[in-house]
Amino acid sequence: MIELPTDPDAAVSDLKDGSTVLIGGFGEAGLPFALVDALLRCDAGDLTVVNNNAGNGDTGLAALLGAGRVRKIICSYPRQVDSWIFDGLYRSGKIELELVPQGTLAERIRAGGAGIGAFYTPTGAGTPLAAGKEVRTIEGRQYVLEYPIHGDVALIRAHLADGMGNLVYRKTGRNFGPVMATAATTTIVEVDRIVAIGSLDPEIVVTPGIFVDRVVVAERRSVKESLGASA
Amino acid sequence: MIELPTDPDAAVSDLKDGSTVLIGGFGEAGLPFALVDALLRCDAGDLTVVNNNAGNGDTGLAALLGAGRVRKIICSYPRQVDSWIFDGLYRSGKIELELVPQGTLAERIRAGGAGIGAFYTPTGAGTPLAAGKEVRTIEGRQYVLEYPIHGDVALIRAHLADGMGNLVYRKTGRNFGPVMATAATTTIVEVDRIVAIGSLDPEIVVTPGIFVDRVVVAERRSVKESLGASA
Amino acid sequence: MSAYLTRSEMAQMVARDIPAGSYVNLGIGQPTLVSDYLTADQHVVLHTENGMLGMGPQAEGDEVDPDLVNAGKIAVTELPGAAYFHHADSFAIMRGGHLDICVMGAFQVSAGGDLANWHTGEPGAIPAVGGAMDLAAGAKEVFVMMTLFTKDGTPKLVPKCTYPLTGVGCVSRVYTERAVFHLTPDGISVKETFGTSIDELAESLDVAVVA
Amino acid sequence: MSAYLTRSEMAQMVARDIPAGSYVNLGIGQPTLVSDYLTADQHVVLHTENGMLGMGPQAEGDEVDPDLVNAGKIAVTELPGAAYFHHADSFAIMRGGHLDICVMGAFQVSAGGDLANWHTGEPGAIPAVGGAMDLAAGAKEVFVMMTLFTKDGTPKLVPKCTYPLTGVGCVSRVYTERAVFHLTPDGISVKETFGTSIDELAESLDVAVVA
Repeated sequence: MIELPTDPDAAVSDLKDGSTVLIGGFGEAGLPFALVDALLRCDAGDLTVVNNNAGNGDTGLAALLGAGRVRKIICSYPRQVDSWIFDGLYRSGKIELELVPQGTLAERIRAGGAGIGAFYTPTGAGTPLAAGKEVRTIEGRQYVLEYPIHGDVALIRAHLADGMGNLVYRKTGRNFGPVMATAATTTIVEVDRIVAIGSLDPEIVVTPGIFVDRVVVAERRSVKESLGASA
Repeated sequence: MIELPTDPDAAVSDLKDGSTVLIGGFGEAGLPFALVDALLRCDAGDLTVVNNNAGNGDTGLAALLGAGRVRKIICSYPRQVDSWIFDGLYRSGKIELELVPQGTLAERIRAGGAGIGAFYTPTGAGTPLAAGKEVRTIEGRQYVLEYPIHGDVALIRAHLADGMGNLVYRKTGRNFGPVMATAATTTIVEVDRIVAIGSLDPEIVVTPGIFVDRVVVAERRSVKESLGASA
Repeated sequence: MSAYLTRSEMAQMVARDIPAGSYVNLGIGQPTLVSDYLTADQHVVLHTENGMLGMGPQAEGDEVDPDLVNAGKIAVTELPGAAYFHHADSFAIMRGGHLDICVMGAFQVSAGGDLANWHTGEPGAIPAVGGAMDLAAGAKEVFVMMTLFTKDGTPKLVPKCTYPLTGVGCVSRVYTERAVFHLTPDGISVKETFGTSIDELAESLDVAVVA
Repeated sequence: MSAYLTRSEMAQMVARDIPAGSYVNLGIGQPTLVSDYLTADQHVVLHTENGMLGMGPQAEGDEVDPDLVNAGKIAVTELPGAAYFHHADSFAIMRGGHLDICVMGAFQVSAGGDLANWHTGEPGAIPAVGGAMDLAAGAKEVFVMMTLFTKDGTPKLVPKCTYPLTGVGCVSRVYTERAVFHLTPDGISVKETFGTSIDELAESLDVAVVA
C-alpha cells in the first residue's frame, strides 16, 4: 500500500546520511523538481547520486552538489554548458565521479531491480571505461562485466498515479523513471495528479504499484521558472 | 517497414530447415494459433522451438512435434495433462529437451534482444538445473551464468498493430510476445486487427514497430474450436 | 484443536497470516485456495507469473476470457488497479525481491529451508519447473502448504531433501494439516498444532522441533 | 564538384545514402542536420536515446513541450506512429543491434574503424560519454560526419586513434567536407571527392586510400 505524504518535504524527511539516491530525468524531462528541491531542504549528506547528468545552473541537483551534500555521482554525461557547479567540484577533487555509458547505466539500474547479479555488455569494450573491469569473449565478441545499481531511495516524476501507485508517464519524461522505480528500497514519485483506483487502464500502466512507496502531487515547473523562483 | 503477407502461410513460407523458432503464448493466451498452423503446413523441419510449454492435445505445436519436425524444444513446463505427444517423443528419446526456469527463459530471450552477452541469475543456483553451468558468488549469494536465446523467427500474437508495426496486446496474452519480438531475426505477428498509422497512442505501444517484420490478421480462435477444426 | 486441518483450513491459516498490503504470488494447485480466504481489509495484491498484478477471482460464465488466465491456465478476472506486463518484467518482479510472500506446495522441505517441489527425480518422469525456481529465489518469504507426511507415512519436513532442489534455504514457513512450522536460523519452531501435540510431532519427525 | 562541402551539404550526402525504411539514430550536434534532408519517400524512422521512435522535427512555438526532447535536450515533435519507452528499453534497441544506422561526429576515426569521439584525454577535461559507446557497440552501421582535418591541419582519419576510444572497429563510413570514405576489411575506399582528388587525399593522409 502506498503512502501519500502531504508534501515533498514530508516525502523525503527520513532520508539518511550516506544514502544512494536514484534521481530520474534526462535534462528537464522527467526530473522530479519538487522532490529534488525537498532533498535540498532536508539535511541528509554524504549522498551518492545516480542521475544521467550532474546538474544544471544553480538550482536543483546542482544546488545539492554545491551545498556539499553529494560525495559521489554516478552518471553518463556530467559535462554540459551550464554544469559549472559540478565542474568546479570535480576539478578541485571535491566530488567523486563514476562515469558510465548511458545504456550501461540504465541496464545496471534495471539489473538492480530485476535481481540480476551481473551482466556482460559489449558497450565500452576496448575503451578506457572498461579499464579494471572483467572482460570476456563470448561468441567471438568482447563483453565487459557490469554490476547492478541499487538505490536506498528513488526520486522520480510521472504523469499520473492511481491509488495503488500504478504510474503512467508523459512522452520522453518517462526515461529513467520506470527502471529507477524498480531498483530502490523506497521509491518516491511526484506526479501531476492522483487518480482513482480503476481509472487507469491496466494495459497502459508503465510502472505497477508494487514498485511505488510514496506519491506526492507536484505541479510541473519548467527549468526557467525554477531558476526564477530560486534566484 | 513492415510486410503485410496475405495469409499466415505466406508469412512463414521462407522458414528454413534447422531454424530456431520462438513461439509466444502461455497456454492458449497469446498463442499465435494461425501462424503455428501455417508452420505445420510448411515443410521446414529439424526445428528448435522455444515456447513456455511443449504443446497440448493433438493440434498446433503438439501436431508439429508429432510430425517429427522439431529436433529440440526449449521450455519451462513441458509436462501437462494433455501433453501426450511431447511425453511420448521425450520418453522414446526422439526429442531433445532443454528445461529452463520460466524467468530465466524470459530473461535469456530478453538478453538476446537487448545485446547482453550473458547474465548471472540467482534462479536455479544449488539445483540440478545449474548442473554444468558456471556459478559465481556475488555479494555472498550464488548466481548461475546464463546465455541469451536468439531466434531466426519469432511467431507471436498481439491484439492490434498499426501500419508501422507498433503492437498492443490483450491482458495476459502479452506474456512472451514483447521479449520474443526483440530476439528474432524475423518477427512475424498475427493480430486481431491492423489499424491506421497514428491511431495507437504512442504512450501505450508495448512493442515498437522496429521489432516487427510481418503482420497478418488472424481471427482469434479458442483451443476448443481449434481442436474441432482439426479433428 | 482436536482434528487435523482440511486443505481449506490450511489455506485459511495462510490467508490469516499474510500481512495487510502484501504483494503475494500463489502457486498453482492447492495454494490457489488461499485467495478464497483473503479479506478486502487485507488489501492483498495478487501477482500471477504470466504477467499481471491485481488478479481477481476465477472467472465465471461470461467473464471467461481466454486472454486472461492465471499461472495454472485457469480463466481469472482483473480487479480495479490491476496492471499487465510482459514475462521478463513479471519475472523481474519475482527475481528482484518485490513480492512479499509466495505460497507453494512441496514434496519436501528441509530444516534449513531448502525446497523440493518440481521433480520427483524418478526415472522416466518428465521434468517441468515453470516459475517455481524463480519464486523460490526471489520472493521475500516462501510459505509452503503441504501434508506433513506422504501417503505411506514418510515425513516431508526432513533434515535434508532427497528430491531434487527447487531452491536453497528459501522457505520460512510450512503450513501442514497438523502444525504450522516457522523455519528460523535457530531451528524449527512449532507455532500451532492441530489434532496433535509438539511431542507427537517431535517423535514422528527426523528433525528437531521446539515450541 | 569544385568546392569542399559545407556542413549542410555533408548532412545532405548522409541523408541521401540512408536506405528507405531504415531506423536511424542521429547523434547530438552536427548529425542532427541530417534529418533536414530526409525525404518522406525514405520512410526513415528516427530513434532518440531518451526513449522514442518516430521523432519529428524540432518543436516551434506552441509545440514546445518540456517532456518531449531529443538526446541534445532540444524540444522536438512526435510523428504519427511514434512510440515511447523507458531508458533500458531504448538502449536495448541500440545494444541489441536493431538500429540500421547511427550517425555521429568524431575527433578521430582509424583505418580499422575505431571511433574516438567522447574524450580528448586532456588533463582537466571533464569526461562525458552519454550514449556514444552504446551506439558504437550496437548500431548495425556507424556513419561518422567530421571535418577531415583539425583546425591546425592534422588528419582525423588516422592509422590508429590517439584519443581515448569510443568503440572498436565500428565505423563503416566517414563523411567529410572533402570526400566520403568507406571503411572495409580491404582498406579505405574513397567514394566521392569534393574540391580535391584522390591523389591529393592520399598525399595528405597517413592512411592508404584507394578509389
